[in-house]
Amino acid sequence: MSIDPKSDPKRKIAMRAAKEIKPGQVINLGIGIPTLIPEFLGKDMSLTIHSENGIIGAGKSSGPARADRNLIDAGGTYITTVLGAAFCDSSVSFALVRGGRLDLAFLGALEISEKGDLANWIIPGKFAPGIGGGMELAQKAKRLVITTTHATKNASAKILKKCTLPLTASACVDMIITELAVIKVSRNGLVLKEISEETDLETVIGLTEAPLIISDDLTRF
Amino acid sequence: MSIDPKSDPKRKIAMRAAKEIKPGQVINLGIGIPTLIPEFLGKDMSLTIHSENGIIGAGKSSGPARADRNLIDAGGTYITTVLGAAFCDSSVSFALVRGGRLDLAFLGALEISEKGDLANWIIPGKFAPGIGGGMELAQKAKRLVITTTHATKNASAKILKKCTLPLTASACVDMIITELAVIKVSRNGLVLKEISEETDLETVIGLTEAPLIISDDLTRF
Amino acid sequence: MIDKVTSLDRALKKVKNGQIVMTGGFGVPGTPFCLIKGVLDKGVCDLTLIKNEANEAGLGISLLIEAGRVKKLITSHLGLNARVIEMMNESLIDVEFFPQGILAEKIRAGGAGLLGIITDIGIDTILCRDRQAAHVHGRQGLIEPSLRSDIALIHASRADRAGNLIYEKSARNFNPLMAMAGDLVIAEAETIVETGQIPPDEVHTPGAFVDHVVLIETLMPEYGVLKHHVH
Amino acid sequence: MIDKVTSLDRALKKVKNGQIVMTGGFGVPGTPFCLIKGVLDKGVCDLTLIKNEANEAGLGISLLIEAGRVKKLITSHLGLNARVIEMMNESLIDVEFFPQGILAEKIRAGGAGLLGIITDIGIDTILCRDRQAAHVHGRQGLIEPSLRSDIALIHASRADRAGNLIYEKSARNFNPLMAMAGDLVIAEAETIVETGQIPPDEVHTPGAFVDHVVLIETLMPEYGVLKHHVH
Repeated sequence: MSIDPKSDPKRKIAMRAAKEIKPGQVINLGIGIPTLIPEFLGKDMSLTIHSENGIIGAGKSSGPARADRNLIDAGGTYITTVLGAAFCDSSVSFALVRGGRLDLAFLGALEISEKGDLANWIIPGKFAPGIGGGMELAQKAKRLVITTTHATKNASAKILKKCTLPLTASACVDMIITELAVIKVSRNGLVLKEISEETDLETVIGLTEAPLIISDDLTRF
Repeated sequence: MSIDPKSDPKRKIAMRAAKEIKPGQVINLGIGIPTLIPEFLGKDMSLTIHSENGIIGAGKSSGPARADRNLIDAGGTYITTVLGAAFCDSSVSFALVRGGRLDLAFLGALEISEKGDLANWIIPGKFAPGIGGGMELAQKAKRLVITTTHATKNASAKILKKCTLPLTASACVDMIITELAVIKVSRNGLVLKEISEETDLETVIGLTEAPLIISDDLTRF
Repeated sequence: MIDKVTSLDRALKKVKNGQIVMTGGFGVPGTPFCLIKGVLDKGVCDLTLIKNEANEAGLGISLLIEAGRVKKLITSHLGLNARVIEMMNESLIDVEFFPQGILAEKIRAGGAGLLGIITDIGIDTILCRDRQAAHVHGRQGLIEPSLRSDIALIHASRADRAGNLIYEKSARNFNPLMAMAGDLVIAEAETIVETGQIPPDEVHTPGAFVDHVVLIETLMPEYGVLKHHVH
Repeated sequence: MIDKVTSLDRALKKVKNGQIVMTGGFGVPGTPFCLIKGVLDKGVCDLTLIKNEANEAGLGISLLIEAGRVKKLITSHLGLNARVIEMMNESLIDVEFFPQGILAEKIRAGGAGLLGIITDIGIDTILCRDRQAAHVHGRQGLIEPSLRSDIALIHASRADRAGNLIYEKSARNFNPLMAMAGDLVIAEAETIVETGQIPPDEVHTPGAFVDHVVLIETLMPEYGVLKHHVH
């Protein structure tokens, strides 16, 4: 299956992001693009989905028939739970995150730096809805994958040498997945590992401010 | 009922201490003398007994027939619970104490100062079994009543101008109940409120190092 | 026998102008709508509210904020309430944000009688500007003072007369933490059972932390499913 | 489906000399005697143990201490174990005492990924001698660094295959706190049920915190009632 990044960039990203999940992991899916990921997971994948509001073992959306007034995810969507789920209070929910039990988190981004710094919570004077759970997820997930469109609507780069916005956390990003590229954050800088079938190197480099190290085994996705 | 303080000082103390408990209170009974207090409480007194090991609503000793391997109090005795009891972990158990929900605690003492300082956990080089829950009970119970024999076996005073042993907590004691006297800790010093039927003022003063203010309404108990 | 069940009016008797009020809930689940409506009807003002979010416009604590009764909101995220964000931007309300789990820990620390916690969350961000530093385990941390309140408003699924509470599913969230951190703790419950009917091992909040229990007479529509969140 | 149930041997495979090991239990209730016996049989030494007390002589972790396997014990009170007090007085073991609830909070803070807590407990005592001070809420407090361990040994009444745990009565105590604070968390359970058999609202420790679950094949006599404590 291949998804056209131009017509459906979000699903293109989610499909690729799904491949980062390993069986048995405890994961958190941020708001937005990450919520599309489950669609691309194998049916039998054993997995624990954490939701910040005290759910360990979240399942799919409920749909209208099964919506339970007491069961939403952190984004507000009515969901279900899987067998073996547990409910907990908000302090235990984040103890799991900060205590090092969250294997993998997916978050969106406004800016990412070549050092793996992330800015996604505030544009001073313009956008300041609060902090939420993102800062803790970014700083403490054992692995953090950013799912984001490669550039802004005005084709400005989001992947920068240095973030200009206030940080969510520094040096926290492990991988960036966009509709155009899969980029690994390494000690030496950003390594371009994959580019999408529907783009070319020049386009990706042109939409990226930070220097990219082109991987020896660059592949298409 | 009157108990002879010479033949049974501990029960004399416990009987008097029981009168300090008001209906509806949340209380903690330390090890030793305080465990004798329930014997002297009215049967219908509604009361919540807290035990440090995570019991809110402890009941009487179980006796051999009802002993439950999973149900002991903080002193190790097999106990029962009352209707409406709740079990909790050790952090919640002490949250109740430090958070200000414990109305009344009874503890023993090695030394008490005229300012209400308490020393009861260590005799350096001789007796150092640990701290346990006593420090938190002493410092944080809304009201702290000390139940202790008035003097040591060698007739040395325990109620001193100043404690010589390392403190459990400073200025924490509200009342001292011994087999001979009931003493209130006030800003002006120790006020002798009651003396036992079987003693006299001179004896009490002789066995007390700290100065005692004799209450205008001194009574017998 | 201890009986903490009372009427809404009597439970809210000590709620006064200028108080700090904590409110459970994460979105609709766990929000004590009846108690919030009671506070609104009482007409108290100058409140400082502590809640994970501000519900959504026209719902829950947003009603108190929109009515101008709240001078300050201590919260984590207002993404679903554009009206309160607007009021914040127009300086009609003072808003203080904390990372969600740190807000939970600050409240829990208040409930546990601690002065504060030390965390490395936010260490490389603008959050460290107005926070005291502390050096622990050879690492730099930030001091987060504990939070307590005059009043805590709690929503429970089930209560007994002794005040023991059980929460349901994702309605637990901040409720058990706030139920320890209020000087006066008022819980509303969908069901009240006789003391002894809740197994002691299943209690989420022991009754000793709770001052008043109020029965929710009828489950108002705001407790129901929000259609725009059904996907 | 996730299945964390394994044998005692495999569960203890990563337990090694020199590690820090937390052990649940307050007296007999909640002490994981099977796991402790497993550690004893493995012959590991130079351990640092963290437990509320040291059980009683000849029982539980006292066996490890008496066998000379423990270099340091972090605990609250040893009043019921004269033998370990004697070993402490003879400098055969290093013992560090904390107030009981502060020990609980330090472990909980470790589990919650905090660097530490700030408390006023012990402020006017010899405890403040070797503690960092902090000024919070206009008051003087002491910094208590958080505690974590390489291994946490947990006793549960019931577990499912996903590692969700339920404790019984006063056997809960330190177990849920330590189950969050170990890098490797090993739980023994009296009963193991299929995943889905424990209602999600009744779980005490979510399975995501637990690495291995071991069935207690037979409830050894040490799990039983101690006759000298029956009054």
